[in-house]
Amino acid sequence: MKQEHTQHRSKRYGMVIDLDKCTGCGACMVACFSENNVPFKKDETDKRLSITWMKVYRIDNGRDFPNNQVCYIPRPCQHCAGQHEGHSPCVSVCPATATDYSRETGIVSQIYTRCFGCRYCMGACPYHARYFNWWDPVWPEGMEKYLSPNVSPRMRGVVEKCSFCFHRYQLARDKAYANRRKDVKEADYQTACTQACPAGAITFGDLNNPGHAVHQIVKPNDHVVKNKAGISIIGKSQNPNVFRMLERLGTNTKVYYLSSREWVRKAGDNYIADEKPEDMFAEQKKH
Amino acid sequence: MKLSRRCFLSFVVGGAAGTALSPLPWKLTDDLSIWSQNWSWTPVPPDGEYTQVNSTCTLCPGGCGIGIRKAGKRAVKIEGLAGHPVNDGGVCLLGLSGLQLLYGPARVKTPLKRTGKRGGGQWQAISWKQAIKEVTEKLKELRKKNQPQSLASIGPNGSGTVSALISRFMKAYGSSNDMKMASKLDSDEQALFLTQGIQNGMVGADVENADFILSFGCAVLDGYGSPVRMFRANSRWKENSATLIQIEPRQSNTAAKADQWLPINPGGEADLALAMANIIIKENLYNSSFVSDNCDGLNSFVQMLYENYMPEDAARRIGIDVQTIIDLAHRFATAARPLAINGYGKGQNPSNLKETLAIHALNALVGNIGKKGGITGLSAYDYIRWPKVVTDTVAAAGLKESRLDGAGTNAFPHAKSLPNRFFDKLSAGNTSIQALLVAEANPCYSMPDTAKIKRVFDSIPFIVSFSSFMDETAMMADLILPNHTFLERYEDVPVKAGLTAPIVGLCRPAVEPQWDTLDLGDALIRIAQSIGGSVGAAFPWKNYKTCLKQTLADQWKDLEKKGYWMPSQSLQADADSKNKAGGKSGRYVLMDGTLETIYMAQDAPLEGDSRSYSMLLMPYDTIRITSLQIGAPPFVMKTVPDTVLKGQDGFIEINKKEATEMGFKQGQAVIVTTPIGEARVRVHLSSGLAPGVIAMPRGLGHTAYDDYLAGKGVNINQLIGPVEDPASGLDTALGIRAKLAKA
Amino acid sequence: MLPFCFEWVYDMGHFVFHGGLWYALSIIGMGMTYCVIKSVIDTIKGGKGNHLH
Amino acid sequence: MDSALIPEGVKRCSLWKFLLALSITSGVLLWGVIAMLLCWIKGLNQTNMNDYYGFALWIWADLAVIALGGGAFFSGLLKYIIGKDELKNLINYAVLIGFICYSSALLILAIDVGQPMRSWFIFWHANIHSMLTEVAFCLSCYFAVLTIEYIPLILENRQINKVPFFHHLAHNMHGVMAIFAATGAFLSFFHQGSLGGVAGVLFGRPFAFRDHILIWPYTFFLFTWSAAAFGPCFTLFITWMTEKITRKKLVKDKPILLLAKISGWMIVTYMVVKSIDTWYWATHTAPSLGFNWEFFFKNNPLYGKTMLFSEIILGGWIPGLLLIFRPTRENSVTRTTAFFLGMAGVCINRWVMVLQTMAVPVMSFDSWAMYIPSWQEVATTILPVAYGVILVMISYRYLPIFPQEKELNPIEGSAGSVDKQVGQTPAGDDSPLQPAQI
Amino acid sequence: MSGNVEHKSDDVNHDAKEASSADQTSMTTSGSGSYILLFFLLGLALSMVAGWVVFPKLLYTQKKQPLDFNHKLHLKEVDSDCASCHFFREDGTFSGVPALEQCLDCHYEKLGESVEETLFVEQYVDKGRQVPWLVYSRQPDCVFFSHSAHIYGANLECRTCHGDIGHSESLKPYEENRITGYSKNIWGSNIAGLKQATWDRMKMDDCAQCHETAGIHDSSVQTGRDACFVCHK
Repeated sequence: MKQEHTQHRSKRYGMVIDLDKCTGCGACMVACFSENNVPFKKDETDKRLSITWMKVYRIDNGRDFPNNQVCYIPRPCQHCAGQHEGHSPCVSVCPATATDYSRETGIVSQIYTRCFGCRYCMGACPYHARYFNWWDPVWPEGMEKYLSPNVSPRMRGVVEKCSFCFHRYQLARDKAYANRRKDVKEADYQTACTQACPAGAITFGDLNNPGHAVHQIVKPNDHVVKNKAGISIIGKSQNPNVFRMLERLGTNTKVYYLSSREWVRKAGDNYIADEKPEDMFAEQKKH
Repeated sequence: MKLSRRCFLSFVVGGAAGTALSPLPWKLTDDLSIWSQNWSWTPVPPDGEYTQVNSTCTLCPGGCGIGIRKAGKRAVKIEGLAGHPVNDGGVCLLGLSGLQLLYGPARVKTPLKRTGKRGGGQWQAISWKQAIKEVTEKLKELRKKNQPQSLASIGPNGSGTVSALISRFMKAYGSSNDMKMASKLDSDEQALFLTQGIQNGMVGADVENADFILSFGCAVLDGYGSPVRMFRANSRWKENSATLIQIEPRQSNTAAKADQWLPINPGGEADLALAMANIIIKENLYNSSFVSDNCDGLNSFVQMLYENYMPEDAARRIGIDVQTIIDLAHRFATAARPLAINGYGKGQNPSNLKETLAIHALNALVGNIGKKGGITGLSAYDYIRWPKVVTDTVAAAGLKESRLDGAGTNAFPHAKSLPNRFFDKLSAGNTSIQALLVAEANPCYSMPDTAKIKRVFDSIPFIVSFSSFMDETAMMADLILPNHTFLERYEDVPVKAGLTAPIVGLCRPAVEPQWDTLDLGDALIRIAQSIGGSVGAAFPWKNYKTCLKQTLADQWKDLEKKGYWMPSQSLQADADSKNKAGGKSGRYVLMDGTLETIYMAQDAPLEGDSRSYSMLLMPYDTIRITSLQIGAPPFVMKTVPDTVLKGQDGFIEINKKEATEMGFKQGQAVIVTTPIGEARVRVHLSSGLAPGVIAMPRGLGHTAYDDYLAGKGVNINQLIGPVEDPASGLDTALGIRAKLAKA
Repeated sequence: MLPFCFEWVYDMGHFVFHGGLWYALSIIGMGMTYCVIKSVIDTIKGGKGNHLH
Repeated sequence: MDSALIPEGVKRCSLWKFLLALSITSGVLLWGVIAMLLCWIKGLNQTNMNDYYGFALWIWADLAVIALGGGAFFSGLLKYIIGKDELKNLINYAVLIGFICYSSALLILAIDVGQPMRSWFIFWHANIHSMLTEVAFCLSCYFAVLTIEYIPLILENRQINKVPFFHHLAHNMHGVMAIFAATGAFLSFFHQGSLGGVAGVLFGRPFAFRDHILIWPYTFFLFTWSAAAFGPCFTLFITWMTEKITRKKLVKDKPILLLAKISGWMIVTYMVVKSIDTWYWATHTAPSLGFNWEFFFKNNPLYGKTMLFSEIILGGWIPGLLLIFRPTRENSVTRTTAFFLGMAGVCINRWVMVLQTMAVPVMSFDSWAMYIPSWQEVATTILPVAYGVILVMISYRYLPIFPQEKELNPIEGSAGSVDKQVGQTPAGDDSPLQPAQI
Repeated sequence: MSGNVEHKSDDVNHDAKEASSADQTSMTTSGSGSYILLFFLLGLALSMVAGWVVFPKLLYTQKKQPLDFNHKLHLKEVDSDCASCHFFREDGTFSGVPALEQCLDCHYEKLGESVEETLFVEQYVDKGRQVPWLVYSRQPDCVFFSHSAHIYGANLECRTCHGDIGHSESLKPYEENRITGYSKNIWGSNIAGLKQATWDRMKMDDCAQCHETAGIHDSSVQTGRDACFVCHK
């Protein structure tokens, strides 16, 4: 089948973030801002109006002093595959094909010049990974000098989001072509947040490539499995400490998280009453 | 009538049909669509050849290697330098936003001369020639009056050539009032001298190789030491299942990520460390071979502990139960490679000497001195070997006058510089300072009791700032001689931030100077040369770069190539032996007369009485807000959570339960009052703070810089006054008593 | 929208949706054209339109 | 003065009164236009929308007016396709209301998008998988249909109708209206549905997400059904209001009761399905995604179970039952109450499907997001209301909207007496009622 | 319309009036018919002229290049074709239009006595200014074009997209679209957008067409063609 054929040759770029190592320092956020020409305003304290492709959430276990425990969760765009590859919550709803899913890389793209700002994709994304340019981006005089030529600055009225630093893939491909190589090396394509993270908490690479570190940590299941609710789960991690955010919804994200703490892993999804993460696939395990 | 209307209509219809058949509407639509996709006012970054300049970041004492990525002539991104011994590719958010400082609106773009009232922000742009002339004239005048000692300087707490040039200038000029901003390095240095006899020492902590880390309030994950290195160490601890225990009243990032968070009463670090020492010795858990071979004064140390630091008493004072202390002592002493580190927060403020000594003693008891995974007293390898300054008579006379801050006197024999005492003196009415040079420091913002500091500044007749940015201190200056930013200049960066081996990084220009600025070194050289005489003679270099090259001599090539230089072991040993005071070589003093006085002394009380001020206000450090002389750039401010800053309002953290009892709701406006001042803030109810403690971040409440920073939140230094550590003379305030009331 | 648009794909979805769109548009268009032409003819004929409604 | 334009055989208020009312409403309109221009010129930062509320008041207003405007397609369907000829007495007004609703919806959408100049990309670069594309296609086509249905009405103005071409055009368009109406009904079925689909396909938003039949989530069918059910309520309610304001009986009871009855049965059947859907969602869909249904109605200041109760019982079952039982249907108080409750019910439904969907935290550590619209949003939402009132005023005054008006309100004397009548109630005006002149 | 009796009688009345007026007009119809047609044709002709002739003239403004560069001459002088000046860097990025520094490799001193050379040396070399070339093939900022992929990867020739500019002796004027700000070359000299040669147009559809021919067109889930990020940034 065609699907199998493309899957065979395709890459699925993804990320695993070690929440034990993440210290919530915010370097990933700033690395992303400066890599991707993210605009800023004089007041960025209204976090619902603050463009942060990569956003670090602070969560706690809800207990009082001194039993409070804290974990930081960096959240880039999750690059969902959806129920069948490419059926991401946002890609499927964009009326103008401004956001797309690439079978070659598994990356969800956003074309700012195509987007006309209906914001349906933002409503569709449960991760709040999409941001709208409520204002025309303005850099204080002189500061536009640091803008990177590799990422196109956006205009007012369009949606933007993390692209897994796709321009770095483009540059890596250029480099590969120049060296008469076919493939992009793991080290040649790393996102800005991965590169900057002082704790080394982020691992990025091709989830389909067993040679890549991200594959080795995540150990994604090659087969699509169905959970209790009949939702297809693509690339389910076989590492017990690895989880994805809102996996139950079937978004099939390509950003994985690693934590040794159970309450953190449980915070990745919603559970009713006494459900446990491991119950989700109870029936499959019996087979 | 009818005819013409019909004809007209028919004409219009024909026109419409013709238009539709012509490319006009279609091409116009397409072009308008392209126009609407590419608004002319959306910047289009010009492309160019991609190159990278490797340099060293000087925005904090961490000394990370950075690579500045360029497109054509523009710097477009700062990245961590892979393979660099300090940070190996990682980089913090401040370093990443460095370009916003370079190209930012807060830059002082040309020499400025004050025209209006001081602090009024009215300036006249002047040429460098005139700027140098004005400084020179003033300084010459003071020397003419035989008052060279009335010139003071405030410089960075560093040990590179820039800091040395300032000191050299002061010496040649004839003033001993050469102030350096104080930090944890000062208290470390004093402790090293007292325990190991090391002069000019710095504490290296082999954090990477420790497996049980007891952090006494250090913001390990919020900018302590060399921040990126600490992050990396933390990751290594996680990989190796090492244990990190964080001791502090507030659940900081470090506490949040630690394996155990031990909230104790503020200021209880020394008590806890000494109580642990007590237990370790009593239960014979200490490393007896190391102690007997290397340590002096064990018996008197033990006696002192038994008299003053019994676990029960300490437990009461620090607010945890005895069993916790005992457990902690056991775990520490029995760990394979335990390590205790100290320095509250980022270590930007000095620590109490007693606390420092206590924690060093704890390390000594487990034989953790100069060992893998332990702490090492290093003496900075001093590569600056300039010819001695020859002073003229004016200078010689001036130098005979004692320092205003009393550093080096009998009261504080080991202190080098005590800026807090300097300002106290001036504030108390001393008018001996007629001129002040400020470089790479922002005392009007970062020293406690800013109102007082500003009053002092107001009273000094002539102030020159060398700041690259329009910061609070530059605002108070009469003349600003703007320095290049770190991306436009050369500088040697000796890293002292807790590394186990000394490293000297090279900061070098990534781009052409963006504005009419001048390297601080060059400015000093020019000023000295234009003063002439012996002052000029002390600065024989053509420019700063020549000076730097000559100073680093053999190492220059290496530095240029690699971007950093690690002095070889033999050089280090050489430095070590030179700096060791006679007789103490290789020994560790647990107790002697001086130490006893320190250990037995009462802690300096916090300002304010507990009756009218029921709570304790503590500043806290977070890596999301820069708090040293550099103001946070917009990107950094963008990461500040809305529980710390909302709009222009800063937040104060308070224990959730306590706040509820007091009737405060999340986000409510309150007035926080301390003996020093008051401020309007909003409350953030936290589950991570001990009751009775309230906390505010350092780094907010700037009044200068740009609209992206100024006026946001409250500068905690407005609320906190200095608390002088009687042992060191340093300001070691870790908080102040305070009260909260509804606004 | 049209087969020469970049986004066009020859698949069921496009046939159905764009088919529906063009179907509706053509009914509207043809209907209106019919009305206009017939009205023009009626007008020219001298307005002897039927009014049996 | 404008008597020549006023349909023959009916009385209208004096021109100055009409103009006064018109200018007051225009003031409101102007306020909305200013807000609209602000949004276009300065951008959407003028709103209180944010990255959590990409869809907010405007999208609700869109959904609501389209649901309420559903009376047009449904009565058209009943008249032209099913053959309920009685409804011809209501259809003009239904068409006018529909036209107002749909043009308003398009206007609001044009304000709502970040780059209005590029909004045609939704057609040109259409992504057919998107429910919004379907909405755009059908909405604009149906708006064209409504315009076509409205044009003959305009052409029937006394003066315009004198022009032979327009006279014929009106006539000919009436002749083929059934085809247009059928096309409109077909289109309306899809866009009402796809507006429901807009929320129902959001599989990242468990509050809105529903299982599918073919490519359409249940909300697709629920929305169509509810628009057909509640749209007539709105048409009838507005007719009632117009009657109250003009102090005239404009439509006979028979068509009103007929439409009310049909609407009642539509509501009741809708409520059966809606209740089943809600039950299935609460007990199956939501739990399978990890949510207890009560979660969606807790821990926030607005969205409680009262909301659910208001929507299903107060705004659903009660109006439905009031309309299917003859005594309550024939009693004008209970009937009108039912219309009002029904309208409120469908508006609440559209509100929760848009705004509650946005408000609900999905990530376990996220929090409820509340939102208060800015004045610009409110003004631009009121703008279409003012525009609608103006269009109704003008249409009522100059066009023969209500075929039964003349019969129900016979005028003594000749048609020329219209001029003399002073002190009549202004048409479509909401100024204090004047003594009726019947 | 209404089923009202009164109304009906009105209509009859109405019709009678209308009929008479229609009669009046019908007298002139035959006479004005030809006029109507004439005016129709006039409107048609004028708008066609406006659309096909006037509009293109108005749409573009001609700008002179700062220097008249002779590609043909340079091509003769250099060793390795276009790549002598328009070269790839080691990282695979393309240098595009040469910067002054590259020109200086040869023009460190004045070469020849031509007017353009004098202008070049005096205005740019001596003053150290970059030549503000107007680039015919400049694309919007949202476009990512990899020369590596096309030259190294697909072995395309320069002329496939850039035409025969390499053999021109003189630079044609830069025709800038007044609305978009982009060169006429992107759309092509034919106002209808028709193209004869591959280099006649450089719009997205042209890229897509070639990609389709080359068989690399299925990575996008939405369109089944190239994913957006292949050519966009």
